[in-house]
Amino acid sequence: MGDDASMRRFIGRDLVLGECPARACVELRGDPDDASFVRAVRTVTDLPLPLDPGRSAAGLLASILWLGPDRWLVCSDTQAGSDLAASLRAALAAIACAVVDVGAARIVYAVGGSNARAVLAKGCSLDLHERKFPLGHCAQTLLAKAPVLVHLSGAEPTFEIHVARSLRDYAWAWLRAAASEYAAEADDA
Amino acid sequence: MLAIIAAPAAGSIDLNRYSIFALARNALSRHENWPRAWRSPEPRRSYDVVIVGGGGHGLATAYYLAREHGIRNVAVLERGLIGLGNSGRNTTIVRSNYLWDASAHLYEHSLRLWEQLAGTLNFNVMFSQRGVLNLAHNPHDLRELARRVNANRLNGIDSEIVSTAQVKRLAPALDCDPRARYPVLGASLQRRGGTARHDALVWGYARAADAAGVDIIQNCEVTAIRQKDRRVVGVETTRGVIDASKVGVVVAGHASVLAAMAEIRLPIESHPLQALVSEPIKPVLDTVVMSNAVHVYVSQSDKGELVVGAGIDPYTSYSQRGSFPVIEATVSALVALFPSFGRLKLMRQWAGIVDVCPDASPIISKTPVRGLYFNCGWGTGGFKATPGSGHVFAHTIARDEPHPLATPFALERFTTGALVDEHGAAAVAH
Amino acid sequence: MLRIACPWCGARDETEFGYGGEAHVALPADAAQLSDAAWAEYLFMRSNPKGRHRERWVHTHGCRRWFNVVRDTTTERIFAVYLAGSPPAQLPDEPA
Amino acid sequence: MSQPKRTDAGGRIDRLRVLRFQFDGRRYQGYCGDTLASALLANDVHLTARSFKYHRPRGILALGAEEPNALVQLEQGAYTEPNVRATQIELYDGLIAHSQNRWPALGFDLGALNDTFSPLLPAGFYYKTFMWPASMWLRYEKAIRRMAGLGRAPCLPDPDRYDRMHAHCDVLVVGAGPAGLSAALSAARSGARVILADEQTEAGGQLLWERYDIDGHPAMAWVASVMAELAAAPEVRILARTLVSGYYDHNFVVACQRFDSPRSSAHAPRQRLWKIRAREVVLATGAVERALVFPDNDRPGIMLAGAVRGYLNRFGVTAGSRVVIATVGDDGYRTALDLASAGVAIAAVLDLRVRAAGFLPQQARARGIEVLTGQRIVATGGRMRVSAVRVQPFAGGTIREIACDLVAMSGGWIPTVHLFSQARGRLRFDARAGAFVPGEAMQPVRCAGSVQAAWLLHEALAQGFAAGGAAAQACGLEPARALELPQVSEPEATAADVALAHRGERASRRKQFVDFQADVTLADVGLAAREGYDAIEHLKRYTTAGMGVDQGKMGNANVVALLADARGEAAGTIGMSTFRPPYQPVSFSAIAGMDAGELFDPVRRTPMHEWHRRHGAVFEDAGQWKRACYYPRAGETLHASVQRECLAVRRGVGMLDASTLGKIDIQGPDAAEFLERIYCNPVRSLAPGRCRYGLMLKQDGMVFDDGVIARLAETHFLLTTTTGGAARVAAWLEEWLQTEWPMLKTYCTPVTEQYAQVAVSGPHSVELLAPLCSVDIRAMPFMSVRTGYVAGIGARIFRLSFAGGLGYEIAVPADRGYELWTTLMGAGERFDIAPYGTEAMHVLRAEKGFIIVGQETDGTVSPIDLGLDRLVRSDKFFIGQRSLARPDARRADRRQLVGLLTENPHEVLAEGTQLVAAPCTLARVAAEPVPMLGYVTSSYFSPSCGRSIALALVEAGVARIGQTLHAPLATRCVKVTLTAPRFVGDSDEVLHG
Ligand SMILES: Cc1cc2nc3c(=O)[nH]c(=O)nc-3n(C[C@H](O)[C@H](O)[C@H](O)COP(=O)(O)OP(=O)(O)OC[C@H]3O[C@@H](n4cnc5c(N)ncnc54)[C@H](O)[C@@H]3O)c2cc1C
Ligand SMILES: NC(=O)c1ccc[n+]([C@@H]2O[C@H](COP(=O)([O-])OP(=O)(O)OC[C@H]3O[C@@H](n4cnc5c(N)ncnc54)[C@H](O)[C@@H]3O)[C@@H](O)[C@H]2O)c1
Ligand SMILES: Cc1cc2nc3c(=O)[nH]c(=O)nc-3n(C[C@H](O)[C@H](O)[C@H](O)COP(=O)(O)O)c2cc1C
Ligand SMILES: [Zn+2]
Repeated sequence: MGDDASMRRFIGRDLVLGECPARACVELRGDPDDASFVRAVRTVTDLPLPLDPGRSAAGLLASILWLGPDRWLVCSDTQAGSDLAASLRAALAAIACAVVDVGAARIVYAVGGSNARAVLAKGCSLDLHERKFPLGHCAQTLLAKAPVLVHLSGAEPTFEIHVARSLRDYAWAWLRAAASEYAAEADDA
Repeated sequence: MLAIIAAPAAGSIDLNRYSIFALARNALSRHENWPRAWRSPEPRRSYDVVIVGGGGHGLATAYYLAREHGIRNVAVLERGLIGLGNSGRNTTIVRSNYLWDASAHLYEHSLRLWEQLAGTLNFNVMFSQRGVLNLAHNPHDLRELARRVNANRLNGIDSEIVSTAQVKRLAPALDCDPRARYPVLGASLQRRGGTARHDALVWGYARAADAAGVDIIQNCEVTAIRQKDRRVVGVETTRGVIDASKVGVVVAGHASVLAAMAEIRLPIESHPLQALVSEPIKPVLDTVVMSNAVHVYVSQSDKGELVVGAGIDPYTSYSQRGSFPVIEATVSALVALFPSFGRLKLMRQWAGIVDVCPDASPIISKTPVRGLYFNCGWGTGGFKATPGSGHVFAHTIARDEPHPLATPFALERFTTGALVDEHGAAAVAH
Repeated sequence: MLRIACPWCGARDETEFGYGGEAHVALPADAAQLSDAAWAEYLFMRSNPKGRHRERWVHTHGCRRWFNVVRDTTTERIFAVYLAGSPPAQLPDEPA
Repeated sequence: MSQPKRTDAGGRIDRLRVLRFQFDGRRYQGYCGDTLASALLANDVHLTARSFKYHRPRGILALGAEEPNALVQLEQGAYTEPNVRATQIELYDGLIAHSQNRWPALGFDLGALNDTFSPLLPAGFYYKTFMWPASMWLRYEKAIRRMAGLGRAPCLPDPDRYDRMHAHCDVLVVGAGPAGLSAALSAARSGARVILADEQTEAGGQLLWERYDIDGHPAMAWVASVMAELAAAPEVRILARTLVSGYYDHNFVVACQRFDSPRSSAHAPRQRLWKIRAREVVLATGAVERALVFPDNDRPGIMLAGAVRGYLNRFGVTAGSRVVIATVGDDGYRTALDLASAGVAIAAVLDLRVRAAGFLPQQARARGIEVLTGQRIVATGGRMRVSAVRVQPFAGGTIREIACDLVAMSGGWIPTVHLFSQARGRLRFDARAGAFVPGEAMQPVRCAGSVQAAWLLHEALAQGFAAGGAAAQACGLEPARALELPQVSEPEATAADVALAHRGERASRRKQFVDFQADVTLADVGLAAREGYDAIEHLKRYTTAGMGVDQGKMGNANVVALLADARGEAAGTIGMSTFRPPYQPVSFSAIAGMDAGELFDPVRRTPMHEWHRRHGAVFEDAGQWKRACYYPRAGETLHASVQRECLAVRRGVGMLDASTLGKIDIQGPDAAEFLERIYCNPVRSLAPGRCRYGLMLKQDGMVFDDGVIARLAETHFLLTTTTGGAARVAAWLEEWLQTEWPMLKTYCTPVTEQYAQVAVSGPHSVELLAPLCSVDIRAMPFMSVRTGYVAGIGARIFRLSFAGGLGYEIAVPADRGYELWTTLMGAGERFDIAPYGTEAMHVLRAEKGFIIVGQETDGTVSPIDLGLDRLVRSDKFFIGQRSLARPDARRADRRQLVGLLTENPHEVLAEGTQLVAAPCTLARVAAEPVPMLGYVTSSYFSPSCGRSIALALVEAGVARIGQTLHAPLATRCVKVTLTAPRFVGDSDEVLHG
């Protein structure tokens, strides 16, 4: 983005908020009962298509998040969005499905640390308890007034919040306000 | 016309008339001798007209039937207590600045009746013409307000556009900072609009209708509508069968339930509409402020509470309760418009069941069943219409033909497509 | 605030959903042939019952799927949730 | 000296931490742990308020939430808060409070004249007077309003921070008294996720001030051990200072937590609203004491007996030095005994019952306290403070006057069933308790303790343990093993005869208050009943009983009982008025939480927003979007800027940020068939690579949205929608696809956010773009689309223009939008390129007669009305088709889109101006309605035409083209001529004017 290209970051008590680098994301639509579809996705991503709500699959090349019964988000840190889309499209050419590049449509904020759940609970009605929202889980919901995709991932479990690019400022302002309670004492409020 | 009909029933003229003198006289007897405001009669076997629903509209209909059409053998049948439906739970905004001619004429008719109503009924309905502001927050709002104000003026309705500075003067607590998230770019103002005391409207009509001979029968739920060859012959109630060759149904949120009893289907959905009051405070707001874009409307009652109205809940319900997110949205909107109200407190919240029509306009109509009339669909905005609605509905029933002002609001419009789409005016409930 | 069990995502707050009115009001196959009255019936007339209501909801802020719900409009109790396109859910205590 | 009424020892206060505070300008001291009320009482201050209607002097009556009198204005300036109960304000150093509803002073209040005139002011007096003359009501009302209300609203925005927090649990326990604590404990020991909420600063409930032993130790030791265990349990959350205010459907419970004094720290919120979804709820909300109804029962110094005991035991405050206790049960004797132990003189215990033979009365007598039975209070004395009571046997006989400075009244207890009732639970009248108690529950909720009229401590503990365990079990958890009920020693006490609470002296002419908050008296209840307002809900509204700040917590029970008496019916048959949230008032700011200020509603910005801002754009709100409206150069007005921007487009080249347009990607073998049904115009015939303008109708045949349909490939489309319609249209498509046509294999994906879109318009657009594009854009036919690169960025290039004339729209991934924009601006310098905003765009499209949905349409306009019937195909099915065949849609006199030219070319009509047949003005409100023929939807000064132009919807407008109509303005009328709705032709030639 031309405006505020600097990555946003905030560190508080047991809390880290940050903006993630852009990543390739493709929205994939298709019929999960169609074995050829599932197989084709696997050949490109080396991952099984998660078929259960809220589940995701992560691998070296990509990760796949369940979005709906016929809808997934395929993300990759290692490929460009258009390449990812192109390889999926090529593999799925003969199958009735849709591959749509949506990488530029979203901003991903990461919320980590032991206060992460408390910060998110200020605007998110999901039960984020670790038994109810375990590592690898993902869900679409609302964070305050922003539609978001929440995904708990990483070696040091971090909530990734995907939000529409146009709401980048809103979501950040909201996260900062929600986090201000955990500001390190010397920090501004 | 209306002044003449103010006289209460013969025989009781002086003793029962309310006035400061009556208060003083009764003070001497420690107020032991005030009569009942309305009788509590046993239902008779038959009436000329049965009105189903003891809300403001039903009682007003009965009153005008008796006073203007000489039909006094009338019963108002109320399922529970009179005035505890929407008439008893609305935010009391009265105005007539509607967009389309048909609505403008109907609501203006009503507003003119309001202006005389305390005298007509000999009951202080506390009609307070303190002005109603509709705020504009963006160019689109401004355009729509201008269109409506111009139309109002040509329809003989007082209405004007006021600037942000004028708005600030009328409602100093409003945040008029141009940097506000929803800046106030101006407003429309109807000075003759305002608020009234909702209970007083119901009790005033009840007392006056009773004095004119109408039987008000509470705790009497209509459970069936009797008909013969598609002609109404009476109703069944929890207090027995009552015969009548004309039945007027005015049950707001329950319209579909009554319609089903007569095998009629209506284009109505019943939704919760919520409202809330703050704790009472000294005067801070002297007009009514409404905003479509942020979805809130507020006035201050004479007792001091801020009376705040919300948008309708999205789903249908008959339970007079709404959902909390609507309260959150409404209260956030209130605080956004009036940041200094933040430390005031919510004292009570409640909901009514509003009868919503696809075009946000009422139904005042004959039905496929002869002698059966429906008056419903007032949705979020029928309190203000109570006198006018009762007046034209009484005419429709008495003459078995729609009052000219009611003609556009017949059920046929859903077949022909000639809707009276007031969504613009009613995008926010009121 | 309602808690609605999306058939896919599970129980979520009402705020994530959109309400779609009465269920099983199907688009008439032969709209062009219908009388104005029959068309009005389809377009506008609703049963709006006091009691059990079969209605449509969509998980707007979740999986975006439409589905049907049986809810009591006097208590807000939800009796059943079933997929869009399936026939009206029959409850055990209801006459078929 | 300071704190004259403080005992030497005892209470849960920290005597080492002295706090200074002010009330009505006077300075006082209290201790940490005090409430404002306890600190005032410690300073022997009873008079704290004036009553709502009669402005009678009022003192502190109660201990907590039920306090009806002692409402104060806390703090000043932006921090001020009206109507706060002194009994619930935790004292802090520097606290400032003022009394309310008095002028000029609490001690001397002119409003008290109302009390003098009160014979004229019975319940509902205002309905009977002020009717004449009608025009005077506004004046009367003004005076009435000034008298009414209590405290004052702040004049400044609330400076504090608030937030809301969602929480989920297995078992929510409300109330941390003995019942709630044992419930939380047993649930926690089963492994449940528990939330325990109590509005008080400390757990313990009544144990904070009652003198019980549990397991042989003072009860608070048990409380401390339970709290320690709960605090250590990983799945338990303890919320102190948290008022549970609302119980909604599906076990959704709202609670408000207070963090500290009104001046909160910079970081922490002042209050937090908890939104709790509980699988099971246990209500252990306790009970509040009932007042007695007797003449002048509202004088300062007349208090609830439990409260008097509470102030003594919890705060070390003796509220009086010579006390009369009036009671209808044994509980009052507890107060007598505790006070006596603290060395306070007990003038007498007045027991309204005929017999008082229980353990506690015996103890009192044994201590030499005089006990009078079968007597009631017939009068009280004292103005600002009670000085004496007169008592008389019920049977009649001599009246005796007893001097005192404190009356402690004990009328039995009222279970706090509010939340249970809010949860739709049915209430049941418990004749033994003389009160309503929880009956059948309608949600997963259980009750325990005195909320169920279980008055004994061991019952409260047992019920709590049982309820907590059962709740955990209902969540599928194993019941905790080895739960042992603690042992309690408590004296037996006979239940109160609550019917006596309101059966005092009926004949007195003095006021006997039943609802202190709303100033409702026994006489008011009688009057309402006589006048026919004799159902509880009517009586409530007629007298306002229960409608005050306390919502009748204390008063309603007596109101109901008195009404039953008046109707000659048994108590309990009358019912209760509806309990509604909140249980206690909650601040609006807490409910709004963080949704305030700039976060009230999200602002959406395009990828190029920063550029616009830096280049001086003035923005306008379009839904949540900020759109650049125009780009004034130094000194330029809106008008000048827009004219310049328009000319740049017509003569050179201009650039518009069109990123906010909705965009939806449609793919699948049936995509064409699907869109064929969605749009009223044909879609299937569109060739790949081509675009078409499309209109969508609602089912009622009225225009819903419009945009461009681009066919990218045989089975791949891209639609644009209006900015405001993006989400609506996407939802609309999904709805049809999923619910009506699931057999159509089509996938819709909203991609509005994925693409930044730039409209490059004007004759030089091609020269500007061609060198930057990887495809030959000159070869692109009008309304076509190609994929390629623009300035090295992967892009879709559309040849189309909403401004009319030559133009292209370039869409690139949003993260490259800024780069594209700046590159094009740079390349455009050669052509004197100008950025243009939405305002210029509106002028340009109006010149060409293009509509804007939402401006030319309002949900009542059909495509035929817009003159777009040529688009509508009759040989296929599409949504809205059938409705266009209804009689009203076919009427010849429908309003139709036309152009307007004013007589004076410099006259720009305001949008929204109405049109009429004969000249008139708006100056005076017309006596007779003037028929309106239509109105102006769009109106601008067109630089291309060199004159004003307008679009309008006019009755049978097409047939009237060429005719003249009139546009009434405030003081004059403008003549307009109807034209076709198009002012500039295909090759930019001016068509009319
Ligand atoms: C929160 C809220 C705010 C509102 N704000 C405004 C406002 O500011 N301005 C405005 O103009 N309007 C407002 N309205 C709308 C207005 O309240 C209603 O349109 C109007 O009061 C309807 O009056 P009514 O007499 O038709 O209905 P009601 O007062 O609801 O009366 C209908 C009666 O019918 C009875 N009934 C139902 N079924 C039966 C049966 N089977 N047998 C016998 N009796 C039956 C009911 O018990 C009820 O008493 C608001 C509504 C609500 C809920
Ligand atoms: N002698 C009598 O006649 C008599 C009468 C009543 C109670 N009692 C005694 O009182 C005790 C009753 O114990 P209990 O646990 O039932 O009640 P309790 O009064 O001890 O505790 C109730 C707790 O609930 C809290 N609470 C109430 N509503 C709340 C809300 N909406 N939000 C948050 N907190 C709320 C209160 O602050 C209080 O701390 C027993 O010891 C009993 O013996 C005796
Ligand atoms: C205009 C208006 C003002 C109100 N003011 C108060 C008030 O001051 N105090 C109060 O407790 N309730 C007030 N209410 C709410 C009523 O108590 C009641 O909640 C409402 O009429 C709905 O009835 P219900 O709660 O019994 O269902 C008011 C209602 C209306 C319509
Ligand atoms: Zn879902």
